[in-house]
Amino acid sequence: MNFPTGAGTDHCKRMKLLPMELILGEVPWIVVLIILPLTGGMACFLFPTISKSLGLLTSLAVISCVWGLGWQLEEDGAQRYAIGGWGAPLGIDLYADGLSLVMVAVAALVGLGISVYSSSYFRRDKANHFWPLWLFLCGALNALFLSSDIFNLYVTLELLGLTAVALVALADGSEALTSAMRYLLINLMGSLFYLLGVAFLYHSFGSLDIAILAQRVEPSPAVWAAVGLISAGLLLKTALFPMHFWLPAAHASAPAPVSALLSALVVKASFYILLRMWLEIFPIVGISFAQLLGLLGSAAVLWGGIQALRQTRLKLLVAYSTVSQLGYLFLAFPLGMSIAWKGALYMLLSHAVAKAAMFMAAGNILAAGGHDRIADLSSITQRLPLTLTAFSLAGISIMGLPPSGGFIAKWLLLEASIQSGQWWWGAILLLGGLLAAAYVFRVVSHVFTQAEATHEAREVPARMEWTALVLALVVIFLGVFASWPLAMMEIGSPFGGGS
Amino acid sequence: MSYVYLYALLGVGLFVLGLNALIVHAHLMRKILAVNVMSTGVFLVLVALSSRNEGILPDPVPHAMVITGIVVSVSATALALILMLKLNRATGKNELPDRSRD
Amino acid sequence: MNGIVSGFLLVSALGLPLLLAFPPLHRRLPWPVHIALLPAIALVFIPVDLCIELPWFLLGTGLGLDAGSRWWLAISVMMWGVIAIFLLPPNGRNVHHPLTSLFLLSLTGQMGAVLATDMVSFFALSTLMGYACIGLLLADADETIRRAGRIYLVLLILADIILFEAMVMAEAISEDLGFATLARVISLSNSLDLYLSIVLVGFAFKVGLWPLHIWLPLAYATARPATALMLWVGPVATGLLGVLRCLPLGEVSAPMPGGALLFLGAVTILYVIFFCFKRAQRRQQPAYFATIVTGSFVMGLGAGLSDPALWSGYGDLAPIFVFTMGLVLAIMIVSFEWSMAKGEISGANKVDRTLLESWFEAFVHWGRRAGIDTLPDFRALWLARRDGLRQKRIWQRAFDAGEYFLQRWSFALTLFLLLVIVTVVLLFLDAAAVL
Amino acid sequence: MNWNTALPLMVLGSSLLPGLMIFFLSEEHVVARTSLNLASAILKIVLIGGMFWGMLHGHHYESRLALLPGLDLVLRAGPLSMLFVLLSAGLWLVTTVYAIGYLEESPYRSRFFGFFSLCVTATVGIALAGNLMTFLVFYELLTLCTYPLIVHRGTEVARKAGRTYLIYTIFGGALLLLSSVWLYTLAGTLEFTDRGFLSGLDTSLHPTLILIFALLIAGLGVKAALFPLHGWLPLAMVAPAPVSALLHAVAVVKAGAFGIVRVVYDVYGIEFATDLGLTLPLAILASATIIYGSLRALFQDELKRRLAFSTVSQVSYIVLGIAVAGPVATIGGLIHLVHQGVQKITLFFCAGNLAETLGIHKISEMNGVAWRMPWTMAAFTIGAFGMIGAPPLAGFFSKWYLARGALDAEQDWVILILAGSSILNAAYFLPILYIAWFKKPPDSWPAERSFGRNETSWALLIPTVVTAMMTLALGLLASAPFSLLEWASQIVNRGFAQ
Repeated sequence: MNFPTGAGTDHCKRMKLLPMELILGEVPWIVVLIILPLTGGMACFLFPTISKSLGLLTSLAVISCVWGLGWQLEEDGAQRYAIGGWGAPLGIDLYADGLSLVMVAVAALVGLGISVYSSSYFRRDKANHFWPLWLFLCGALNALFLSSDIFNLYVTLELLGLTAVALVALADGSEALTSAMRYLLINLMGSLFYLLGVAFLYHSFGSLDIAILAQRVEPSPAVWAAVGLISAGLLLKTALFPMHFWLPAAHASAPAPVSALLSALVVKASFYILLRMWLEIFPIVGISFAQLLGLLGSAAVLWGGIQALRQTRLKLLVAYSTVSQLGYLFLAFPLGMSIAWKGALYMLLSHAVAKAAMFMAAGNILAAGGHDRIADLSSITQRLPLTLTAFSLAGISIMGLPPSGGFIAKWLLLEASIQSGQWWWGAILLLGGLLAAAYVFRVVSHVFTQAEATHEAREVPARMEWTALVLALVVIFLGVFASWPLAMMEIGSPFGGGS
Repeated sequence: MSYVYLYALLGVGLFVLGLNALIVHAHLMRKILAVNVMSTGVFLVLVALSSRNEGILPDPVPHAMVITGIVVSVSATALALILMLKLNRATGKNELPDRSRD
Repeated sequence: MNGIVSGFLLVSALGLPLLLAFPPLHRRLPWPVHIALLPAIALVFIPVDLCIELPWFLLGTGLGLDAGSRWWLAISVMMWGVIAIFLLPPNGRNVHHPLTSLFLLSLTGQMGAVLATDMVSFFALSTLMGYACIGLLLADADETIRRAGRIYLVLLILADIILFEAMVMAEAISEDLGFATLARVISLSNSLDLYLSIVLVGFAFKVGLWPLHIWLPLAYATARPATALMLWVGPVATGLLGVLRCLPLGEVSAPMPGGALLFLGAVTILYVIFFCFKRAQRRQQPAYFATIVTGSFVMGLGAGLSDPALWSGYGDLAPIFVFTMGLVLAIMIVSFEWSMAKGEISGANKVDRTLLESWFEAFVHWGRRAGIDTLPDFRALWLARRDGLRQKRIWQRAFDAGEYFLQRWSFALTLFLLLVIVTVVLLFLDAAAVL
Repeated sequence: MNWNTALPLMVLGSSLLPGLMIFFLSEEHVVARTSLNLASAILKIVLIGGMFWGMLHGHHYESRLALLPGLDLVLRAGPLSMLFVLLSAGLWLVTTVYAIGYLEESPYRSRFFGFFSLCVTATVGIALAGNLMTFLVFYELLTLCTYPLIVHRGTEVARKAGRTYLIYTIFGGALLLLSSVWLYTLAGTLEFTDRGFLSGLDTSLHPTLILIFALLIAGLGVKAALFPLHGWLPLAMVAPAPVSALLHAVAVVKAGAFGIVRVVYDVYGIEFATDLGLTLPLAILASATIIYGSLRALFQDELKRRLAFSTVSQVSYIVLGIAVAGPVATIGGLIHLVHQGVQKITLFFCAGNLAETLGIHKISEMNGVAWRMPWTMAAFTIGAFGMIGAPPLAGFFSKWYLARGALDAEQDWVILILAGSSILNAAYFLPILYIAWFKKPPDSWPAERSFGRNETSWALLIPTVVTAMMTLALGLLASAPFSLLEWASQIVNRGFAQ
């Protein structure tokens, strides 16, 4: 995919449209992106014997659909699609701009990785459950990122939550079931808060469409209550400190691809809704709330980092690292400038890819050694050089060191914090980086310790190792070829003006 | 007009009651029921607020929303019950243990 | 005499000894030192002034030979030739001994110092000579001489550093360190006095003038006459040559430094006569005679510095004076060495540490004991303390407890509700502020 | 893409790609690995030679990659970059040969050489970086690539050293990031320019600029081992000898020092920095480091630790030369960048030879070792005298220009620092020479390995002798055409307005 920065360059392209490009331009990729994984999920459910190939095929197809959507957006700018021809306010609209495109793209990319990884990870019986659930989740994600209707967002959020819970419960054992149960209750509660807020908003302005709401919205007590409820519900689902309590257990006890999925994509979905609302509907909100979010974000960065350092198990460490990294996303709210949003979005993007790679690496280690106690990693890690390379490369991004997506994100956020004169957010950013370095190297240093092999290591399929590595490499490339994703975000200028 | 808000307030009250139960009670069945009560509260709010302008027919959209919500809530409850049963089978308890300190 | 031959001769006067200093090359030669001296001997007997430019060498330099330096070259050739006969084993069979190499290196330095036409190359080559001489002293079996070598090493380092400053100053003043123009430019500068004092102090360290002479008696105490003479013709005579080159003699009248030099020279002579000759064994006499020569030369310099007219009168005689004295010394050595060819060299005797040495050792000792690395070791020290560890544990416990509470269902959800309330309140407050 | 944009990338790629390929070679493929290593090292030198030739003929080499709006990754060949590139590429070749001999038959060689190549890639990137952002990218990359080399042995001590190294360098990197972003928001560019790009800023920003300068120096000073930030360097000595050599001579400490040169010259501009009153504190800091490092070196018995503290002291000469803020002193600083590298790499090679051949790690074990290993110790002697600054070796000229520059800039106190440091240098190097040459050798060495008639393996000896010869040549041929000195003078002329 190549997204030139200038919008005026496409004019001449239009003059010599090939049939192929005509098709690309005409197909409603937005709808296909939602229907395809759902259909795929149904098919997997109906034909469990070929579910693996169906799943992989669907993931590939989704990626090519994203490419098609990207092409369309690049040609025509932001897209609005009325389902069944019924436009807003009565019908449901789908909307895609740069922000959605980036989210869909990262979901497709990480999704493909997860599909490839899972195709070797799950045994037959689990796979039969996994594939339909995963494809439904994929569809829910796409629907969520492409909806422009706040009630539709609720539905997709619920679908996402339920499939995610079911996926967590795939790992047997009381620990996984407990955390799945807790995760489910939290999910439901968060969604209900959100829904209550939606009810208030609808009552006040009589529309569910984000664009229409954005025009009509004006300050009133009902709106404040709605903003409070919606934000709280979404923050709970995004696991912002101090509401992260459900996350480490759920992410750590799930099967490896599911952990990757949860950390990389699912928590980002609720963040996306919050971001979307903040940009479109909440501009009326005052600065104190933004400062509160920044404050909680900083607390998350530090607390998550320290807790990650305190962990004795690898998967918990990675899960707490997610808590810490999610905090970065909220530093953009008090800054509120275009580059800050871009920085946060870039952080989201690179964290998604990096964290998926990290959880996969952790899964490989667990699969090879039968445990993930950090203190005893030395003997396992030396037999999995690819996995550890993946972990380290992803760690570079988590630490925010160049060249990686995390570095670019940090640079943008830091620039915004200095430009706006709120340097303390920048300080948090740097401190978080130091903490991240501390916990990443706590693991990586084991690679170099010479240890006797204490017990038999099980074979890890090469596909699982390579998937983690490829995702980790992607995040490194995100640090070198940053101009493409950044240009992608610009489509439809979701963050307002250029600066 | 006023009774509309009465219903809405009632809905909010249900929501808060459910929330309280969700927080306070340890037994999973009660928690699941609490979530159901909460959702009922929200639906009540939605339906109550659907008549926004006096004299005119109520807005149909919230009703559609409530129906969708009920479907979601039913499936969520089903999932929760299954999970509870599995948990019971695995641990023998119907409660969520707070994570013990390592 | 064309340029190529003269250039070849000049370069090989330095290059041949340097090349032969390489052990595999001289190991099988019968008389390596004397072979190395051949180009220099040829230069002594060619009665023309020679000069070549070597702009790529060091900071851009040249080698040259004029009437004055011919005398110095002559005495160097003579002395080194004589010393080599007595000091070195006949054909350097001894593989594990650096004597010949060090000897040839000193020789290189000496030749270079004599032929150098600017300050930097003079400095570089005389330093080479100095360190090589110290190597010769240190390689000696006798502990006293080795001690002398170590002391001289310290003095030489100090001297070099001081002369380094003098040189930097001279370049800052004149932009050109060629001896040809240096004296004139320096004499016109207003920091002349500073320059003179630095140069004089520096060379005083090198040549062993009175208060800085300590190493000489030590070395002379047990050394063979040949070694002692080597010390004279090496470091001391080269030092004198350096003074001669670096001072603007005949250009300025500087009574103060000149007087100081006169005084120091006189003291050195008196010191030798009254304190050394009295106790000296016969075989040490050439060495002390050499020191007297130094003293008188320094007196001459002092006189020349205070009165330029005087210097222009006898300045040209200085090299001849040194040459004559050198000749006398050479004869003395030959006779002494021959007369005591069967004499015994006193064995190594245990000597007390000098003050400087013990200070240095104490310093290093205490430095080692006190040596705490700034950050890492402080940290290690900190952590090693039990208190520090406990402190750390308290923090860890606080974090663990915090996370434990946050993970409790009721606590976490209460916090959550609090957040909702805070959010709504904040929104109200903001709105109120706007209104 | 034509040659002028491709060449800097190729220079970078000539060690990056082989480095990545080496990771995938199994341990047994010694021949393939060795030839890949040597071929890439030689190829790099050839490419750099080509670039140098092109520059002399008026070509400009620059590659750009758009990274952020308004900020590119830039690789550009300028005189200053070429100085550092040539140093790193040249010494890399030598060190590779050495490392091949040193690590013979030890485990994890593929990993080692892979990171070794990446490390040089990062160094070359630092050298060629055309703006502060690119510099930062490679600077951090260097941190990441050197960590595996430091902990290569995998012992507890090594891990601790690695951890300390990371604590210091990651912290430094964070400061550098902060200050780069800050500068970018103020100036809107980070492109290195002759005489800096900040002098046009409003005077009200000057206090901020001073603060940023302090942050930058703190960030770079960690790697350059400036006084209170040097703690990691002596600990990093647990690494294998070639790594120490590379770390001290080319890669890490030099990256820091080079960064300081860049900041003072191409970010602030020397005149502007002097106007802001920044150079004097920097000079004082450098002087303190020089004296402190030498003093600490005096107290070490472990050979490599003594050399490490010597590095702490010597690298600050570079900083001092810059901070004295005169053209001549700057020449001194720049040539010391190379001189120190060549000399210190010789010394570390020697230390490695002693450790590998005889198992000697401490100075007190070195009695008479020169007669067992004459070539090694001859090289050591040359390196040590160079460090002391004895003429006609390379180190003398560094000190010469520093002293001259100090006089020119009317900062006479610097001469006292130089004199003091020379005395201390002599005090910690000459006893080693004395012990090695003039003391009686013991009956047996701690752990002797036999190499037949040779004193040690050829792969260890040849690089050592070659770098010792370079030390000699850099001194003797200081004024030859195309010499380092001429080059440095050219660089300096661009940095000063007059």
